[in-house]
Amino acid sequence: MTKVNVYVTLRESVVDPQGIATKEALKTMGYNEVENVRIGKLIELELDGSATEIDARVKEMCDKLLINKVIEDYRYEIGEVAGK
Amino acid sequence: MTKVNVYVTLRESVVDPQGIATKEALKTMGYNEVENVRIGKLIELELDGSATEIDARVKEMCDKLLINKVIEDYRYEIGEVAGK
Amino acid sequence: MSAMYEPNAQQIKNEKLYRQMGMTDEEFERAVGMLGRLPNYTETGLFSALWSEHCSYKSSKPVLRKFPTKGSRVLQGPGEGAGIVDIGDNQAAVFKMESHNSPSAIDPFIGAATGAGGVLRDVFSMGARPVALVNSLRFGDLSDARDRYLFEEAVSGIASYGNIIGIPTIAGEVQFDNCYSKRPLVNAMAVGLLNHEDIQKGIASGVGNSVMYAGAKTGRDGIHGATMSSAEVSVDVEAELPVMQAGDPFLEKLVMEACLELVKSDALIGIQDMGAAGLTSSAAEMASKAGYGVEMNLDLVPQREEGMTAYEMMLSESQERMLIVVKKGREQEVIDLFTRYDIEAVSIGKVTDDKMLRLLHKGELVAEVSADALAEDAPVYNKKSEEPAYFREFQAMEMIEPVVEDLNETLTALLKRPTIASKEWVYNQFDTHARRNTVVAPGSSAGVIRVDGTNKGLAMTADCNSRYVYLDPETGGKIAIAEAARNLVCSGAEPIAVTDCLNFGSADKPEVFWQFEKSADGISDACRKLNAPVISGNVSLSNEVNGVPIYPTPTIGMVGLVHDLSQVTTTEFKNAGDAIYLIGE
Amino acid sequence: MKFAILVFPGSGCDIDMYHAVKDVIGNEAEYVGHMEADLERFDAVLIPTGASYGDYLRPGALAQTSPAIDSLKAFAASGKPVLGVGNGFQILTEAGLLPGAFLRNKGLKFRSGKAVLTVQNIDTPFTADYKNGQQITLPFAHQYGNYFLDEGTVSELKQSNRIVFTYADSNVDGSTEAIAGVLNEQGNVLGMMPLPERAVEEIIGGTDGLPLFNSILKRWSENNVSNV
Ligand SMILES: Nc1ncnc2c1ncn2[C@@H]1O[C@H](COP(=O)(O)OP(=O)(O)O)[C@@H](O)[C@H]1O
Repeated sequence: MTKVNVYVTLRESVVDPQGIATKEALKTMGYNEVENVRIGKLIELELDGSATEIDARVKEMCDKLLINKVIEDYRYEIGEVAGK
Repeated sequence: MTKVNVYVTLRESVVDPQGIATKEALKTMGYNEVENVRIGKLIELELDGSATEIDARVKEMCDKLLINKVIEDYRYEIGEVAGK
Repeated sequence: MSAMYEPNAQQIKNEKLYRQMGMTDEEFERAVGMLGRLPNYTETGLFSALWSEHCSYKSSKPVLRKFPTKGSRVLQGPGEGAGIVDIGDNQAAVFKMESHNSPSAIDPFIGAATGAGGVLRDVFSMGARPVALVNSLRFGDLSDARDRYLFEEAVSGIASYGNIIGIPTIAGEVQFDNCYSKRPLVNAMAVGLLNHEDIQKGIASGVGNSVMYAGAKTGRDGIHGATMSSAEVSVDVEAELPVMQAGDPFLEKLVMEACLELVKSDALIGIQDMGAAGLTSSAAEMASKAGYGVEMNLDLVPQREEGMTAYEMMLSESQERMLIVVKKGREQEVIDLFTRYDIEAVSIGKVTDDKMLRLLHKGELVAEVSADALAEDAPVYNKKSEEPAYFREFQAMEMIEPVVEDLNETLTALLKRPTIASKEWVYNQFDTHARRNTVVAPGSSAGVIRVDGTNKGLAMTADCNSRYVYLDPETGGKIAIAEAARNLVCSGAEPIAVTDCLNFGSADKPEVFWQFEKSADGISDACRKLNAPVISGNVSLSNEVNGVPIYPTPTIGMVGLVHDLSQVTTTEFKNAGDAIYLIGE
Repeated sequence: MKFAILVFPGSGCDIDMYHAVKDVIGNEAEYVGHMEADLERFDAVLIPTGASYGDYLRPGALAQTSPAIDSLKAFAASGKPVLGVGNGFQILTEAGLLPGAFLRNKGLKFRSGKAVLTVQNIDTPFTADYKNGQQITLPFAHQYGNYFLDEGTVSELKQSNRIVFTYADSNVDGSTEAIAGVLNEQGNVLGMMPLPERAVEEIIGGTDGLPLFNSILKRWSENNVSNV
């Protein structure tokens, strides 16, 4: 079993309402050093397959379902083999 | 300016209906090798301060606002200095 | 994970381990007496959960008996998942109010969301399609950050569950007072509609019939939630966080649609939601009500986690699960029905004639307890009741009439109070018009929903002024009923029945118990006068913060029948030049 | 004329749409499940609101794995009218049948209420019964109603007159250019966040949604009369 972490972020040109609200909340709490907050997703996948297979398949899954390219960018990290 | 990535995941014992529904969808699309999907958050912070300051402050922000400890775990990564 | 260490029966007795599960020494002795032997760990868990206040109403039963529960319209009074009243034309309204106070104090979003989810299951398990949600919320002062957080998140939680499952919220109330600081009250009410022939009950009858499980898998969540609901939540909950599960409204929508199809099938014998004390309460209650027994093989229970013990499975409070009894031989039909909705359904046991709840796990008999002992024979306490000193003091005071110097200023000051101010911020977060029958949305005296395909409607409201109840519980109880009835009448409806959620401090305090009794007297009186019986409800005791009880808060949910939708009235002024009358004293 | 109401698991407000078309307007309508691949026998497809697949991952995203999506694409390509409202609009953008994507409301919270819209284009199969520039009031209910378009797409839509409705009173959820409804290039697929099917009876939400359904019917009978 391999673990893959997909990091999904909003594209730079997209305003992030949640990030803005979170930044404001942090400032209200006194964290004035915070300049910017953006909230994305972390999708953790556990799947079977060889390293090259996984690489190709995860890319496909992202393109076809996990990501909406109009607003999102992504990168992923193929992690260690989870012992089972 | 320092960039900090906070990775927020659901605690292991917490069910993730979103992840389950996404896994089912991936299977329908033919990605039968996917055993598990969990969806968490990626919070990107940009903030000022020295390395030790930042470490302490980010931990505080997580504990006080960014994380819901009843259901979530987190870890964070203090990244490179973003040039501005 | 390996099975956890479980003490044996002798250890449980000697080390008084039952106390950790919330049982008193006397209760333990009572259980031993009924069993004729020492209970093992699982059995002790079954007793402690079902004999908790939340499940057994052991301290509130004597008080609840005061309520009028009968009437010409009543088809089902208290005792089932929800009450049912006839509304003519072979149709009936089904409703119930539930508290989710303790979970909401720990995680307001999850607590409130699963509160709405649970009360919806109570309604559709009766065979009714839920048509509207109502809520009643109480929080501490908004100037406190934690209270503000509790308020915001509880509203989001209700919104999220109701909006995703697609049931409109059409009425509710919010009160702010520091007596609820960090100990919010989150009461949710659901109203459904059915045709008389579709009425279901939570019964397990007919020897050999199958006991089936449908819905979400069982995990280790909320174990002993029922006992927790019956205890005071300490404010510093973070120290030892219990595992809570977010609700899954999408799954519940599928379960609901499947169950509403199932109730049309003659294969169905009984159906009940697995609510507080999950599998234990549903199995024991269904068997006990029907006068039968139930035998279940826990190996067959769909499990989310590995290595779960019998104890954990029986006491789990995982959401979105139903227990169903179907005619022998018709199991596959039922499995197929659920499969069409992508829901897992499996046979896990059968109905027996020996009135026992018998549990098998990994080939061993792990529990064998009389279903009646669990569901019916919980101890009943007549708690001590005592008129509080504050009450005598207040009664002795002279009436004072406040002097208002500047009417404008006082009016503005009053309107600014969060309890009085507009609640738009709250109800704009609810999908108030889903499923196209909302005639009056929140913002008027009561919400009104059209009875599909007719010119009739159901009006509903939730009300309680807990300050009044505190000052004079009996009169305050009457006022709560009267206010609810006025809200319905002003909307063009005839009040027909009541559900309630009785939120109080610890019943062990004689002053609190007195408040509880007196307000029940007031409510009963007013209900009799209005011919509006109590058909369902819920009790939530031990609502205290640092030993200080909340104001007594018997929330009233009332439903009225609109005979003709053209008679529905709303509160806003309609035309310039219309005359304004003041009626009453 | 025969309407299909496309139902995905969790589409809770399919009944609103059905009721509007069948009971109020008195037309033929049928629910079509997400596993069904046959849409050809219908004259128009309506995708209701609700929360298909619980709005998990992204609203409208998980519906893409249903077999019905392929038939929906074929149906749209054939030129017959497709209307998606609320979650139905989100499903259409995720399917690539309409441009853009949805972000969480600027105020983050779910919002329901009534919005005043300006009808920007009456030269469509959905809006012929309105007047150009007419202001209409329709209910809405959404948490991801913040419609996002990149600049290039916005100007393309403007040039081809594909912005059908805009928010007239306020655009609090933050939609690009206050857009409330858009058309595809071919002109036969409309997506909108406000809910016309909840405004077809005076007693419920007003009647400003009626002309929309009547427009679809009218266009259909025109075509069918001239085609005979
Ligand atoms: N939590 C809530 N959920 C839904 N509607 C609410 C809620 N709180 C208040 N409302 C609605 O706001 C309106 C005003 O409520 P309230 O201030 O309690 O009115 P009143 O005391 O005059 O009956 C009512 O229509 C009520 O249904």
